[in-house]
Amino acid sequence: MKNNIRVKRVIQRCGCDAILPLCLVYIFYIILHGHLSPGGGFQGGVLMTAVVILMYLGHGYAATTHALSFNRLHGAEGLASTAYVALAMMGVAAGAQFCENILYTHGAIGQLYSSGTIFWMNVTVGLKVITGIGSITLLMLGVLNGQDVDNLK
Amino acid sequence: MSPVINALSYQHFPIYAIMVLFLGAFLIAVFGRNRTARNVLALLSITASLAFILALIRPVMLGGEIIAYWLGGRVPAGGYAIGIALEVDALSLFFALIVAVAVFVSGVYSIQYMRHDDNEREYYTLFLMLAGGVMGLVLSGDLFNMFIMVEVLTFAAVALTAFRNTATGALEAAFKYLVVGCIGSTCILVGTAMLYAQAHTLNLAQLAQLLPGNLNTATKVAFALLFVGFGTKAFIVPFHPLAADAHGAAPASISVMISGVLTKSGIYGIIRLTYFLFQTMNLGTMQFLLVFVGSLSMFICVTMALAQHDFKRLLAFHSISQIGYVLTAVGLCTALGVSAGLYHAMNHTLFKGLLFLAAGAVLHETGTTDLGKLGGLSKKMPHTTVLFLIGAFSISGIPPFNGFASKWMVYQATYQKAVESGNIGFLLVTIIALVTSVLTLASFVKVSQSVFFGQLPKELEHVKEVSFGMRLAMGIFALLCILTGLFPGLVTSYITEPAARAVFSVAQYISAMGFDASGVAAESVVSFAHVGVWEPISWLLILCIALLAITIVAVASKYDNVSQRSGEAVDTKYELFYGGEAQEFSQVGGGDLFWGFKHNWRGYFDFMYRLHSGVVNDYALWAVVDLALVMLFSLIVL
Amino acid sequence: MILLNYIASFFLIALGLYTIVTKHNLVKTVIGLSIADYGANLLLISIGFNPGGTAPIYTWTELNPSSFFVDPIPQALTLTSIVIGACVTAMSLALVIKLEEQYGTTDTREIRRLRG
Amino acid sequence: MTIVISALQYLGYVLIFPGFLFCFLAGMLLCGIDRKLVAKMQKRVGPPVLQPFYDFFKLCGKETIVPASASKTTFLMAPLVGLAALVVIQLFIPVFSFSAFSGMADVIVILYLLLIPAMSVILGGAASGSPYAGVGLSREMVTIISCELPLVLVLLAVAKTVGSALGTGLCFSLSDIAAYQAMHGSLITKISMLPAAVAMLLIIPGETGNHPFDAAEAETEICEGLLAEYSGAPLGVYKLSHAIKMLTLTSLFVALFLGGLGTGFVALDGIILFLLCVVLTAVSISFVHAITARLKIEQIFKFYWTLVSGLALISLVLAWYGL
Repeated sequence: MKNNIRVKRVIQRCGCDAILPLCLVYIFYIILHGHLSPGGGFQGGVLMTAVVILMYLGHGYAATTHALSFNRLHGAEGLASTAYVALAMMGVAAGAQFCENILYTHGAIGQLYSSGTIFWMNVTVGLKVITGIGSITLLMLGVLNGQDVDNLK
Repeated sequence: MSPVINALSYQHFPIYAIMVLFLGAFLIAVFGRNRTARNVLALLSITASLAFILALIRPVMLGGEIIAYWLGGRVPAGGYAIGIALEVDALSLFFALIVAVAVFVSGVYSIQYMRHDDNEREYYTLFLMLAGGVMGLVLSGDLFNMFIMVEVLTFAAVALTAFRNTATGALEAAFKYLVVGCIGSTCILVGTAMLYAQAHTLNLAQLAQLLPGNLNTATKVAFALLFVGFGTKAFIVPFHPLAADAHGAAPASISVMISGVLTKSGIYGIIRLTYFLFQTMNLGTMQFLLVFVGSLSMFICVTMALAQHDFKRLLAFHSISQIGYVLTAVGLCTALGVSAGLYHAMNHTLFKGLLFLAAGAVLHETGTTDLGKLGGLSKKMPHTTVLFLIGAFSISGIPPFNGFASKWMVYQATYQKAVESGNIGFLLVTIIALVTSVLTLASFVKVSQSVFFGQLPKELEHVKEVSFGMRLAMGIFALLCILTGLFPGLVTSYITEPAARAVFSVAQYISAMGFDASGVAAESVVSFAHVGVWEPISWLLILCIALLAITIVAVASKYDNVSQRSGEAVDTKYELFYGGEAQEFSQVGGGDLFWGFKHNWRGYFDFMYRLHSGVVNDYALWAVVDLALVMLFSLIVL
Repeated sequence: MILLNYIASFFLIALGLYTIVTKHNLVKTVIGLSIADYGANLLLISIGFNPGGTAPIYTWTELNPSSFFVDPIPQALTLTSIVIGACVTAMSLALVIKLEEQYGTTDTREIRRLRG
Repeated sequence: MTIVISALQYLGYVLIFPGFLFCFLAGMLLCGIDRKLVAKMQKRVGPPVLQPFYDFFKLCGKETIVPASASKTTFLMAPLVGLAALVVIQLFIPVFSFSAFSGMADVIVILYLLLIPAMSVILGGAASGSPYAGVGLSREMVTIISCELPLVLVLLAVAKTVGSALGTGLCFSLSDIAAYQAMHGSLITKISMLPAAVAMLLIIPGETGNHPFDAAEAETEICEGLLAEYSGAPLGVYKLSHAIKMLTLTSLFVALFLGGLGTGFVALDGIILFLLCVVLTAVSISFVHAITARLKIEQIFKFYWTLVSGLALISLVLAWYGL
């Protein structure tokens, strides 16, 4: 569909800029409270889609790819997965089983940092999903913009 | 116990074997930009995985121990499994061994083979994810974990099939595979959910304790769903067209993984499902199902292979044909049958891997796998030719290669079963198996004539032998093909018989996880007695003596009084005989080499050609129909 | 009430399979896959449902002897399955885009270079 | 010391009887007798019985020409491997109660070992690069496929018959089959085995590639097909292999159906075996050769998979129900 009417994007942009920080805070809230309330790494992470799309709507494709480098996201995703495996291996290193919760000494039930390894695992999963979903969304936006996605950097 | 000693205890090795593969994948995603780092990481992780699996042979295969490993130390509470478990018995380890070896060789091959592709980082990430997925599947003791791993490996396999997405049909094959593979995965998921609803556990051992004897409609439907789900992973009929598409389009190293490793995961799932979860293999009808599907795969795929014009596609059909042997033998529910089936599964990975790698080498050097365009490569690629011939002889069951050793056991097992049960149907299976074998030989004669022998087309004059790394990978497979063929006694007694014994000791499997196995019949007496005799070493010795004698006589009588054209000297006696006509390029080969055979079966071949229409809807329809039939079967029979 | 869930889930699965089998458009095939997947998810979540159960989270305030949980395992499984479903959709859509580029059509009846 | 003696003994088995020397002499004689018989049946004089020997030694003295387009190693090694494999098969087939190495392989193995000589011809021909060889290869392979099904059925029928008589259910071992026949008389006396024996007689010319099933070599159309480019000693070796194959298949027939006629003296048994082979050759190869014209390849396939397989199947079903 050809758009004949020129729109001033300032309203869109202001709206996005207003919501974007809230969205990001919400993501981190959900990830960090994964062990306390419904939610967790994945549920928080998928909200990244919304963030990427908001950025795209407000600032356009070029600005989005400038802010979120595809390669950096890719690298961070690998790091997050590696960190997850490392956390799981800590169980073995401490003389117990793989994935064993060995940091479970701090905090009382209901506190933010109260679940030991699980907290950190949530964080790594969150990071992994943020980056993963983020790069998928970026790719799709790239396709939408007729970019050569095969060589996206 | 100090943490270090704990960390080195072999109890942890299964999870290590899985995790090093995934870790390698993740690290390559981070550091894989550099070629050296990438290759080192990939090689390290596959070698480590292989080493961990090999280290497990002693306690598990030879010691008969069953490793029960609860992730996070969540041992069962109140008689219910609450954690995720790995459970490694000899059967799991057997398949893990196959996987580890195939992954290792395929990885070694990839380094040279994929050198000219871009996006190598993604390739290795996906490759290791695929390997990790299969490894996780076979070592897992948890049904839902198996589903996850099935998804991981399907995903990686689909992505890798489409990896060379500019090649003809790669995307198409990937899409078809994705659609039908996802139908299969959904089947597994729904089946798992229904079993959970009935038994409130996902642990395989506990399911094996609870399910038999408590079958109701829901669990029967779940059986059908799981069977079809794992069937799609093993590509048994009616899912064989997908295998053909996927193998043909994927890079050769991935074809090795798909045919040697992915199909095994499906077979593993079916064994776990029928022998362990439902323990219905003692039913004659259940044996009928497996043997029927196996024989059908065996025969349909070998005839389809005879009609193919593409090297890799032909190999793909053969792959499923051999899987048919495995399924048939496993479905017999005799110790010899299971042992033979597992032996053949192992051999299948070896020789099929070798053949796919040889096809990859041809593709790498010539840029095509079309049988009609190749020819005469034996002069240009002598090593590849020899390696290919070893693979071809193995798969067609020429003594003393490994295919013969296992096929021979399959025949013994089927015929023995026929005699024991008095059922003439099993006799038919023996005959089908023997005929399939010679048809396999025929199609490999076709390949060797069309690709390696005959005349060299002009376009292929520049072809060179492949690099050492690729030949090394093929050499490993070839060596294993010969060794496992020459020492069938060692292989059966140390590898396949412990695994086959594990198949028949469900009670130990359950109690090793800490559940009550009193309701399950204890291990029955298992006998691996053969009827026939076959001593490959003695045979080879005699053959060598005879060959030596003949050669001595031949040399003495000037057999080597050979004249071949040297240099540019022109003498018409060295030209081929053309009945007096002018010499011109005339290669006899290609897809229709055996028209004398096909002519008699033209109705059948036409029908099959129309059936394999290539439309994804048709394949999906086959899946749905298969699901409906198996569901009907299980509702009536179980 | 829960029976309706079961019926609906199997209806969704059947609908998804029907879509895959009968529709000749690649995108519709992908939609069919998703529908079947949603059906499976609905089935999973219904299995874990306990009428009157609370959320399976262990905190001081809400816990009293008479309260009981819904089964948390199917919820975890559903979550996993949703993730996988999302990945399948993303992957298959990517393939559809590429197929459309290469073949110039999204009709499955014309995308059949590999056959026989 | 005993090891050395037994090693020498086994070496003697391999090289002299029933190995190489026996194969060479008996096979060539068989071939000569066959040619003479065919000639007599066609009212020709025919070559002398020793003609194959003359041919062989003459070929050995000739120059071996390797075509420029051939793969030399495969081209030259294939005949030797095929010959060695044939000699080994002959070792595995018991001579009545005497069996040199029969304890090492059973009938299924024999079935597969028979593929090796065929493979050697096929690969050797393919390696020459000749289009005639390509056509010959296609026909040879189809002939092998054709013979395989009836041969399988025959072997299974014998295995079942002997097995149910011995009480083990099935018996694949050739020495057990020989022992059973030594005790209970030849299998051919059983009615259920008659169709199988007839089928086996029809299989022999197909397996050896004799007239009328010699579409693969058809001299008049495709110039001996696979052997088109062979000359000199390798060609001689192939001719020898062909002769030995006749001996092997006929003695396999003897082992399967005519066991129990032996006397217990190895030398005498060898002569009896040879005489039986001559009779069988006369019946199944020479006679059929003399009265038929060459079949087309699809006709060969049809003939074996319908008529011959049908005969063998009747036998198998009869054996299955214990008749």
